[in-house]
Amino acid sequence: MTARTRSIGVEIAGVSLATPVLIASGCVGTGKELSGLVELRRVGGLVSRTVTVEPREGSAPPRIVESAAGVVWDTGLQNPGVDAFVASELPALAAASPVFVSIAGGTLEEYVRITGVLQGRAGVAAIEVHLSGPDRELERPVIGAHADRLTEVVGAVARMSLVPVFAKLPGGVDVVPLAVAAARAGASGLTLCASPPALAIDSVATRPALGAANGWLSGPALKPMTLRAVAEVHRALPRMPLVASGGIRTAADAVEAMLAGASAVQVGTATLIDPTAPVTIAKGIVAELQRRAAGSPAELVGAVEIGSAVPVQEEQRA
Amino acid sequence: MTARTRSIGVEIAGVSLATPVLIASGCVGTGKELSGLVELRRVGGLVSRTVTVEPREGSAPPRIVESAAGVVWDTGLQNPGVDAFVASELPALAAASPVFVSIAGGTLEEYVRITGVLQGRAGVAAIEVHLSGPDRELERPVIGAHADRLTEVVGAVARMSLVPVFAKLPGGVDVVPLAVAAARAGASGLTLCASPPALAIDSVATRPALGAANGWLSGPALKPMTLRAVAEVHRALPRMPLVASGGIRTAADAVEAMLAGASAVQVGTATLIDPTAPVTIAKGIVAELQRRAAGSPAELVGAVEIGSAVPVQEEQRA
Amino acid sequence: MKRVRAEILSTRRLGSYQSLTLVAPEIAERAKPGQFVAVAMPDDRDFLLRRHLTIHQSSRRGGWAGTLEFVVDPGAGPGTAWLSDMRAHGFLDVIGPLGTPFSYPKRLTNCLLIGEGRSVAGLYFLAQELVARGKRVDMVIGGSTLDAVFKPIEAKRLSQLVTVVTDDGTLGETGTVIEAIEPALERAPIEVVYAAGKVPLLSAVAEICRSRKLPAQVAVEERMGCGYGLCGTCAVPVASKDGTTWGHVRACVDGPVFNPARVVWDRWRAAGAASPVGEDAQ
Amino acid sequence: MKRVRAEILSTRRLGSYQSLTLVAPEIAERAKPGQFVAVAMPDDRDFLLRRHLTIHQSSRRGGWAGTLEFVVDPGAGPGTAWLSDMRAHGFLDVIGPLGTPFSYPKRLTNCLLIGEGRSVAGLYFLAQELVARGKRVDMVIGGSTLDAVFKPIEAKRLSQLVTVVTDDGTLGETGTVIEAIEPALERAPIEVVYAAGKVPLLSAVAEICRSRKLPAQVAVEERMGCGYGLCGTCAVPVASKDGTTWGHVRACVDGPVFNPARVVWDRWRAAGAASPVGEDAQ
Ligand SMILES: Cc1cc2nc3c(=O)[nH]c(=O)nc-3n(C[C@H](O)[C@H](O)[C@H](O)COP(=O)(O)OP(=O)(O)OC[C@H]3O[C@@H](n4cnc5c(N)ncnc54)[C@H](O)[C@@H]3O)c2cc1C
Ligand SMILES: Cc1cc2nc3c(=O)[nH]c(=O)nc-3n(C[C@H](O)[C@H](O)[C@H](O)COP(=O)(O)OP(=O)(O)OC[C@H]3O[C@@H](n4cnc5c(N)ncnc54)[C@H](O)[C@@H]3O)c2cc1C
Ligand SMILES: Cc1cc2nc3c(=O)[nH]c(=O)nc-3n(C[C@H](O)[C@H](O)[C@H](O)COP(=O)(O)O)c2cc1C
Ligand SMILES: Cc1cc2nc3c(=O)[nH]c(=O)nc-3n(C[C@H](O)[C@H](O)[C@H](O)COP(=O)(O)O)c2cc1C
Ligand code: FES
Ligand code: FES
Repeated sequence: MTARTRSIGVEIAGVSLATPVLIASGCVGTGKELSGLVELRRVGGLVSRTVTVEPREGSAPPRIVESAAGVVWDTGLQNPGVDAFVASELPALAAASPVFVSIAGGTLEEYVRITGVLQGRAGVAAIEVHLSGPDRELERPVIGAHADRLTEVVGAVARMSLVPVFAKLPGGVDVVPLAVAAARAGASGLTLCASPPALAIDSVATRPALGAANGWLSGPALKPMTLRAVAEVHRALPRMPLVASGGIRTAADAVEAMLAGASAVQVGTATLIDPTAPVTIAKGIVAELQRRAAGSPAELVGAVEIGSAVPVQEEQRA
Repeated sequence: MTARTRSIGVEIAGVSLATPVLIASGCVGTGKELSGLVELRRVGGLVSRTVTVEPREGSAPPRIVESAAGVVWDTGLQNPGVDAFVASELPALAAASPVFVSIAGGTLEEYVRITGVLQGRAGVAAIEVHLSGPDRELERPVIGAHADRLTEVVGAVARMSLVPVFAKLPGGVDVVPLAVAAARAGASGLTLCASPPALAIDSVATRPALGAANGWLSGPALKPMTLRAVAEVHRALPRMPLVASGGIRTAADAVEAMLAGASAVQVGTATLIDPTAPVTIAKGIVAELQRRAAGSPAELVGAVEIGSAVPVQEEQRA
Repeated sequence: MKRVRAEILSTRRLGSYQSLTLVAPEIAERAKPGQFVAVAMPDDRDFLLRRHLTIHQSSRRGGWAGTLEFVVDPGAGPGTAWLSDMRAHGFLDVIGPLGTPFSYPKRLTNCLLIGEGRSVAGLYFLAQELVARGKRVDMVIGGSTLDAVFKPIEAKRLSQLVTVVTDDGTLGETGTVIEAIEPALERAPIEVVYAAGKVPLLSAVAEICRSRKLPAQVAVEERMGCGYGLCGTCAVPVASKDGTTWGHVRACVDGPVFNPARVVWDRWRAAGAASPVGEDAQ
Repeated sequence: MKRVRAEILSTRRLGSYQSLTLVAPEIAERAKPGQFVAVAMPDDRDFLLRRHLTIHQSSRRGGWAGTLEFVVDPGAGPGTAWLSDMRAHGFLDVIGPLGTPFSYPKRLTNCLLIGEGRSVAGLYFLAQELVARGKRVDMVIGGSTLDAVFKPIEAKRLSQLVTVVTDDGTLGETGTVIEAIEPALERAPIEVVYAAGKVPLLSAVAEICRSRKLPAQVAVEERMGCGYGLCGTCAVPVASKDGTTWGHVRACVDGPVFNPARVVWDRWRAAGAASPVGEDAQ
């Protein structure tokens, strides 16, 4: 077709990635597993499992069940704690690919402490702030669902961090105010969106299907919501780098996310099903760029526009 | 098994339904179409298409495209206006089954005017308040996404209405505050939840796949989110009648929704695919009640419990 | 309208299309040209909606009595691919016949039938019924290439004058169906026009028939959520009788056959229906 | 671990199970007893995850060299139903071998292998390897009914003393596998115990072996998101070496074979793993 598309390397909020395809948090293992499964140099980056100040044993099994075109999961954010993570997982992950370290806390102080441990640490390309967990201080179920609290948490992490900070927004029917709050608080980029809260029921046993009872929804089922969130936020904040997460399985999905306004995508569930999916997707993006005679992935970003934020009466629209 | 399960009639917020299975708004036609497709006396109720004060031509086609285990749609709430609806559609619908009239407005006054037209009108068994549209007064994209505004709108409708009022909540990561607001404002029941905002992209044409650009997600993809919303709200408001909507396709889905806390379910997309689905589901609920030797659907409601509202540390949970 | 579990009697490849014949007497005995059926997809797929398929043949009499035939373009997407892979003796969940059929002219005699791609399939059923009523049928049919012209021999059998066009000249004349319409109208004293296809073709037919004051009927396609009037997703913009206002009507129950003079083509085309489906919709 | 597109050489019904033999030399030459493969589902389904299947046979040598066999319970759900419907010469996307295999005793000789339902399938591969290493193998196998006892003849062929039990007495003794363990331990000087099955069986094995101070290994099953260590969903609660603390480890890489003395069975069972899967899991 054309020789123009040489590389699909992207720079997002100052982080250089070999491709715009990252593997999502919770789907990258501990650093040892991926190398036997996928050509890591063709993966844009790895988002670590979410780490907390203290080690967490995580939730009771079962931790994953299927739903229509999705999975409902809860690991209870099992992780060895930030110190052990830095010592035993980060080096292997960082040797493979740029690492976005995902961090979570139940209090402002916990976010601050983790960021302190990561500050200036070799191998941390960026921080992704997980904001879907409970707020133990304000006793709210989702710490990042309120613009005020989001500003506090993201602001504190962004002020301390020496690397770019991505806020992984919890989603919802109107994600723009949260995106604006995160941007004002100093986020360098946004991941849109976290898995929404979900529940699977085992009706034969008359109990929740997961050991943790509650879970989160991931997988292809989410794509239309992801695209909408990306498009809305891109319209509101056209210069903010956006990473689409939720339902990206194929190169076509990734291209759609980029057309909606994402500079990069994360692939979670699809990586679990097919560890080579991130590489296949990256190759497919190259093919799509060639088809469009586009020089770089950036040319796709935001090429599809949606209407105005507050929809007008349909008579005007028609 | 047992002769105990005679009828699956339910009374919800004072409305008697032959079965706990309603057909969802936007999926019931204009009153003429259903009778040839399904045994209407075995359907619990019909939620009318959403009506507005003035007629709406609705959005440009295409109005529906598929996504993974879902559909993305936007009709722009095409409807003939409340007056024409009452004259030409309501009688045929009401002759078939109890009708929940779905109403929407872009201002408080519009909700009030529609409720006025419906007040005391024969054939209106209940009102379902659609709250997912834009707020033209406060210039917000989703009128029902803010507890204050929800209180105002639902309160106004509930004060005027002579029949039970159901608030169809827009959903989101934490639906409980909205549910509490609607309950305080006088809603007799809640429909959980409306279709979430979505976008489908035609990447070949490089434009939104729907004529309206933006759309809403419906179908099986939603079920885990629906179950979670129902369970959360049932825990917070155990006596509030809940109607599950979103992803109910089979009797097993309906039973799960009831176990989570719903007194009835709505079937939308599944009715479009198979107009007999609501009846098949009702029959399946009977079979399940017999299997459990349960006397009435009410015995299922809320039988599965989820954990506490603000999740505790996993050490305590494990 | 009936819902039946219909056995597939046979399935065969015809050029780039797949033609399925079903045993569905309840539907076949009611079906009229221009109507369609809605076929359910398997339960466990990640695509949900029924597929809507124009009735290509429906036999009330003779050796094929009680059968129904439709034609799919296997390359369109997952639904038509699945249908094309179905074997004889498999079963389909079918609802039909659906929609408002073509009506036959009472007094007028000379009919021109215009179609392109797989949309031609529905026109043969119409041609048969017209011929059975003593009408004269001419046809203009086309496709991107030889394989994409549906049953050209059948067209010859059923009609007087047939124009076949392909984009690449592999069959008939090189050109588009639109270009071939005016010459066909010149060749015979056409009184009524019927057409089936995509918006660009149908709007061109509308314009030609308007300027020549010819009565016409066109069978449209628009994406459908149901096919039986429940969801209002199959919107087609149609002008009021006096032309002063317009409104969206439902292709599935108010159509799919419309008077092209009433359809507000510019509005529809602007909405993005320009390339709804077909072998070259890509 | 390899990912291969493997042709199905043959598929056959065995009682209530379906056994599939694949051509997968890259996996077969590495596979060890206790390991499993992860098989991809078709792209267009509404269920997504790979299905994890214990390796029943893997042939490095002889006429079947390069083949791999696994056994599914077609009634378990959509994935196993799809696998059971696959025909010979179809292809599967398979990743394997996965997981930590059983280890063989160095000095001890007399082994008892315990299994129930389709989990018995994995034990024959183990029995073969033990016999090849000069060990003595006894077996206790069972199922709900005759059809649910997997290849009892094979058990007889591979082992010295075999106890077969069924819930309904249609084959062997009436009773449960758990009840048959103690008698089997009385009948022969067993030194090592291996087991595969569900949590209730395996926790009973753990308890018996603890009280008798017998070394044991059990192959567990827990719901898996991947099968290769990426997602941490396959959690099994395991005690630290000194028994003072515990943690969740991954069944897919740290297991599926565990020392039952280290698994915190009560915690696992409480979590809801009591009836994970199988012909009688409902
Ligand atoms: C009244 C009517 C009659 C039809 N008759 C036939 C027929 O005889 N043979 C045939 O092959 N197809 C026919 N179609 C179109 C057919 O329903 C779609 O081609 C089919 O749904 C495509 O499904 P798919 O899964 O193969 O591809 P999808 O991936 O679902 O769609 C492929 C392409 O088809 C378009 N499309 C999808 N659904 C429709 C639809 N309902 N109407 C128009 N375009 C659509 C999409 O824009 C897309 O470009 C008809 C449609 C209507 C409304
Ligand atoms: C290490 C391992 C080895 C296995 N070996 C075999 C085997 O040799 N043959 C076989 O038929 N099955 C085996 N399984 C279980 C198999 O993966 C599931 O039975 C299968 O996924 C069921 O899929 P389904 O679509 O048929 O049913 P689903 O509807 O997905 O599940 C049916 C039932 O199986 C249970 N289940 C689902 N997935 C798993 C899982 N990964 N582990 C345990 N239970 C599960 C569910 O709780 C449900 O009750 C194994 C599982 C693991 C983890
Ligand atoms: C098993 C599993 C574990 C996950 N763990 C985490 C996690 O620890 N932290 C996090 O932020 N997201 C986690 N996620 C969410 C993913 O990062 C991703 O945002 C989500 O799955 C949606 O993307 P997908 O549809 O590509 O899977 C997890 C997802 C899955 C399926
Ligand atoms: C084509 C279509 C049209 C709809 N129209 C309306 C509507 O007018 N008002 C409304 O409140 N909901 C409307 N809905 C949403 C449904 O009522 C229902 O809440 C939603 O589809 C989720 O349920 P389901 O998964 O059973 O379809 C519509 C849904 C579809 C698919
Ligand atoms: S397709 Fe549903 S009304 Fe026409
Ligand atoms: S199944 Fe994913 S880590 Fe074990």
